[in-house]
Amino acid sequence: MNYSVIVDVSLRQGIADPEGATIERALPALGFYGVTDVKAGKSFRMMIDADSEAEALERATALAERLLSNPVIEDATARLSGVHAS
Amino acid sequence: MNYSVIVDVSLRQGIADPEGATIERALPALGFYGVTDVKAGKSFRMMIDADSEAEALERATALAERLLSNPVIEDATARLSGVHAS
Amino acid sequence: MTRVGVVVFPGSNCEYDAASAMGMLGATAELVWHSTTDLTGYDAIILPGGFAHGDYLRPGALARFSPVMEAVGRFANDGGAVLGICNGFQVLTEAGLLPGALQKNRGLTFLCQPTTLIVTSQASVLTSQATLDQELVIPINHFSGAYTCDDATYDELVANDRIVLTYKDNPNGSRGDIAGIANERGNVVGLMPHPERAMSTLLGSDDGQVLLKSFLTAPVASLAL
Amino acid sequence: MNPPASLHGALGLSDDEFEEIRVVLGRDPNHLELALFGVMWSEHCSYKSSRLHLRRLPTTGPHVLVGPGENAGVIDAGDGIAVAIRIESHNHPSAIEPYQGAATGVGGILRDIFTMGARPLAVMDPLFFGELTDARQRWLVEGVVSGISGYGNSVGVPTIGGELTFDDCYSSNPLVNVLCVGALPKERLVLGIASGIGNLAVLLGSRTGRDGIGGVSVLASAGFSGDDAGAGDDAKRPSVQVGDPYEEKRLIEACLELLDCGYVVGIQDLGGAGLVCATSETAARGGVGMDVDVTAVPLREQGMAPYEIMTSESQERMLAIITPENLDAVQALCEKWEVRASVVGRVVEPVIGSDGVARAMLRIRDGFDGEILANVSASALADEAPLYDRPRERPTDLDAVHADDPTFDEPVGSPNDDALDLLVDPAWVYRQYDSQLFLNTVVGPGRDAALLRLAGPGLPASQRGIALSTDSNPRWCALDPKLGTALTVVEGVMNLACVGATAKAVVNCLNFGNPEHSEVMWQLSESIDGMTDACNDLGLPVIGGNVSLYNESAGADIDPTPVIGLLGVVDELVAAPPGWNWRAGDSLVLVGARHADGERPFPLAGSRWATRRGRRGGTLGSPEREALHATLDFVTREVASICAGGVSDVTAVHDVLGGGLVTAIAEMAAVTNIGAVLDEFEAHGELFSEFPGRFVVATSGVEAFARRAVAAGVPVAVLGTCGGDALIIGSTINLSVEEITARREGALVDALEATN
Ligand SMILES: Nc1ncnc2c1ncn2[C@@H]1O[C@H](COP(=O)(O)OP(=O)(O)O)[C@@H](O)[C@H]1O
Ligand SMILES: [Mg+2]
Repeated sequence: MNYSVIVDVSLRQGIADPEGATIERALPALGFYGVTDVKAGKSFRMMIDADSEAEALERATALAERLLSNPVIEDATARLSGVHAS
Repeated sequence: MNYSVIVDVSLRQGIADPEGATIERALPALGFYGVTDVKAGKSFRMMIDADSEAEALERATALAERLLSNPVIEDATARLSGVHAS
Repeated sequence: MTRVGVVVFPGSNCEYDAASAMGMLGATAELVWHSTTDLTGYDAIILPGGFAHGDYLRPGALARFSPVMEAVGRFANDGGAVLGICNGFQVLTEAGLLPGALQKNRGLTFLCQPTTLIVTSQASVLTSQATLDQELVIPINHFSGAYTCDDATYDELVANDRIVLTYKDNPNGSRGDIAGIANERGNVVGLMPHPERAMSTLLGSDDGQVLLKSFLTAPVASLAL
Repeated sequence: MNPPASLHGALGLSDDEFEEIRVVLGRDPNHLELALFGVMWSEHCSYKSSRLHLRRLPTTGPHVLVGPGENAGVIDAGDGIAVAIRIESHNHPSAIEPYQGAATGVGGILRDIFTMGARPLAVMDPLFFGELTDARQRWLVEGVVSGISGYGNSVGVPTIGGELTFDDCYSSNPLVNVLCVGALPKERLVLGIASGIGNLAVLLGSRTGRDGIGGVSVLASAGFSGDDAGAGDDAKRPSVQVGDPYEEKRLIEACLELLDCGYVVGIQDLGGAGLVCATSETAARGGVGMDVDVTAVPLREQGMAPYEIMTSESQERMLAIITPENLDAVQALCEKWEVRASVVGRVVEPVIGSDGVARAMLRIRDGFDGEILANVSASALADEAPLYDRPRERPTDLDAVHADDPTFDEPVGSPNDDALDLLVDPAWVYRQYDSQLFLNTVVGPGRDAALLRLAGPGLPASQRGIALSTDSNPRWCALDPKLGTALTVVEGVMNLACVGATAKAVVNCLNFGNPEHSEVMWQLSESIDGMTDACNDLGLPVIGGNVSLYNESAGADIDPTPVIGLLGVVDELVAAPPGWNWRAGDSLVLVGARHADGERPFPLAGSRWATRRGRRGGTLGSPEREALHATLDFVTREVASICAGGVSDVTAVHDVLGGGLVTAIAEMAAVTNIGAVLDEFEAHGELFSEFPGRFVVATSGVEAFARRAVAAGVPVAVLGTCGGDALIIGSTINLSVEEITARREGALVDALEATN
């Protein structure tokens, strides 16, 4: 089976996020109000060939932590994407 | 009401994704097999102060299309994140 | 004497270099802060290299909303000569003053190195005095310099002679080896390489002079358009 | 390490230090005060193990405007221009998060420079990693290099050189040093001094978060557990700092404009130990007290405790001392640059103690007129950390190591292969750096020394140039830290000579192991003596430096790694120096004493050639003094005359150092893409011997050149003739230029692209 998986990578709590903060500062000037706590993150979509959802997720999680993020500053979570499932 | 929103930005179909391709190439060496179609994207989390889910989503979508993505190469979608709702 | 406005966004860093290159060629350059809304009195405008607004989000994505950009748009519509160098090119595409977009380099690393450019069109304020097929050694200095656009746009650029400079040896994966393009009228030009860094053999090359000299004679030329 | 029993122990303070604090205060410290002492008396901030020894360095000279002790050293470069220079290490943060560790290292060194009123004009980055056969090392290299690239390019300061060394002793403790040079109109020089009772301390830049809380003592002053994912590292993780080059860029422009406007009486960067360091140092230097209102510090996170606010290492912050009258103007200017500016402190009278002595006190308060949370002598924090004369002991096995000299090894294997093995082109690294911004870079990375026009926004016009070089020879220093360090200073001066620059000042970054190991303290002391000898002999002042200790993994100390930064001046720079590109038909000449001093003509101990074959013993060779001085002066003069626009028969110049004579010539052949035919060398050892004092010069007029050399008392030997498409040395070396170029350019890239 081929599972479509999305890995979200975001900065850990308390770690400074200059990009998010800069975007947030710019919003009012662009006419966007009432938007706060902007955080910039990365996401990776991929197809994983596995026998079960559980296995697909498990391998995605391992990949997320070993390659797609640095646990020192980032949290990574993997989720199955119903939308793109094949 | 304060809604927690996530905007996902991904490269449009047919636009080269060297980042995704590079990751995909590196995987077998790291012992990850059966992973294909790796695509690198961005995600932005934010709190939006709005009167309704619908309004929050509508404003997030406007933000996603006008600022957070470049329509020449990227698609953007906004979603409410149950998880982080406040 | 030609008066050139060099737009400074917070995070720009090539403004002094662009200004000194203009000075070398006998023009007066003035730094124009990004909050400016009126560009009357300038004969030409340069958007210099650097990292406007830190390049956060995407290069040029936040800069395009700076107040000065509306004025730059009007200046361009009136036929004024506008040159976007590197980050300035990225700003011009984000602002829609030039088509396409600039993506991360093919190799996913920043590249600072000399490149050989080929003049592929004289129909622009940057290349009017260069000769067709002339080779120019000019450095690049960017992370996101891979020019990208859809087929329709590319065909249109080719058909209307709007690709003004190409790389002899494509360093970053740009579509069609594109290093610089112009708008329909040829008065707005963007390029990733840095002609202002190629003004003197003491620093390695003076091949940038022919381009910036063309640009300085442009005010006259563009009125003729 | 078993967990410390006491709070002061947990804060990195020994029992004796705790007692010392009680004596200083005349009472028990409260927790906040203890935390302040904990960070200020850490090795990283107080130099408590090294300061006694650093005092031996020569630091003065007629052109020295500011010596060690300030944020950066400053010399008078002429034409009304002062040049500021500083080098720092960011080793341990880079081991944990290579991108941010390196990025924040760049940010920190820039602040040291513009704190002096200087505009940062160039950065250099000496880097040391384990062998690239290890995947983690490749991850570290890519992370560190992209961190320097990402921050340095964005903040708008060119990176014009550095070093790149691979050795297993760095495998879990990479070294990331960063040097920055800046320039300012001489009269604008400012110091980090608080003065003027009633003046205000304004915090500029980023909001304060829990970045690097205790980072100084935890990250910089603690050794590492061998395995990189060890629990020890986990504990350190939350204190990783993220750099924001965009904030720093605005901060640079805002601060330089504040100084231009004369709004600032003193200014100090916030680095290690954050606000407590900046406030106590400025107060101590000025002999005035300082009241700090913790509630006035803009925060990024809620619920931060006063000790967190005072010791946070959040990046991109400065502390400016201004007069109250200028506050509005300062705030308006900062608004333009979108830089946050908040009054967090007040300069106050020193307090007369019961003993009748006036003390400059740092008082941390809850609101300017609120409760006093901490009340300690500023100089006690900043200057009065206990100094240690830690036990020093020459390693017992050193004699055995010295006895095992590779110099007389029977040459096995093919010299051609050995020569190719030593070639590495660092271009993959420096191509990722903007090395040209400001239109000053006459010689960029990839040659012997970098050479810049001495020009920049706001500087008086000048035809001068400044040259920079960073050098290190851990293998030499492992064999003999004293001579190894001395010869490394000589290497730097040689690098400068190649671009026609006269050396003016030295900065150094002393990367060593655990100072609690007596051998390491011996190495450190010897290294400082060696630097002192060389600087005295060459008439060079040491105007700044940095000491990084506890560079070890699983108890194994790194090789002693003093990094020497050289700053030189070219009086008239209107033409580029010759560089490495010779022309077909030129004669190749070896300039300088052909043989090392003493009975071994071509010593190989500590050479890259010997090290590659695992032969790490022996004793170093060095040049004969008179010949060395004559050679340095001669080469400098020859090249300087070319820089000044003179005509010359000299077409190429390169120093003979790492990898030896064959490496120097192969590098020149590679960049020129023209070969050369040389007579047989005197001995196999001459191919690879690295003793300093020799240059390879290509000349189109060998007789004239030789006459000038002899007249200057400089030995010369004609080696051969340039031309052809191969490098041929007698019957020993025969390599096509094509092969040399391919191996040299491929070495680093191929190693990085390995996939094991
Ligand atoms: N990490 C680096 N960053 C920038 N430039 C570097 C780096 N490492 C080496 N270089 C440049 O490459 C050239 C060769 O470096 P190196 O091998 O250390 O030379 P040498 O042995 O002569 O000191 C020098 O010009 C140096 O500045
Ligand atoms: Mg060097």
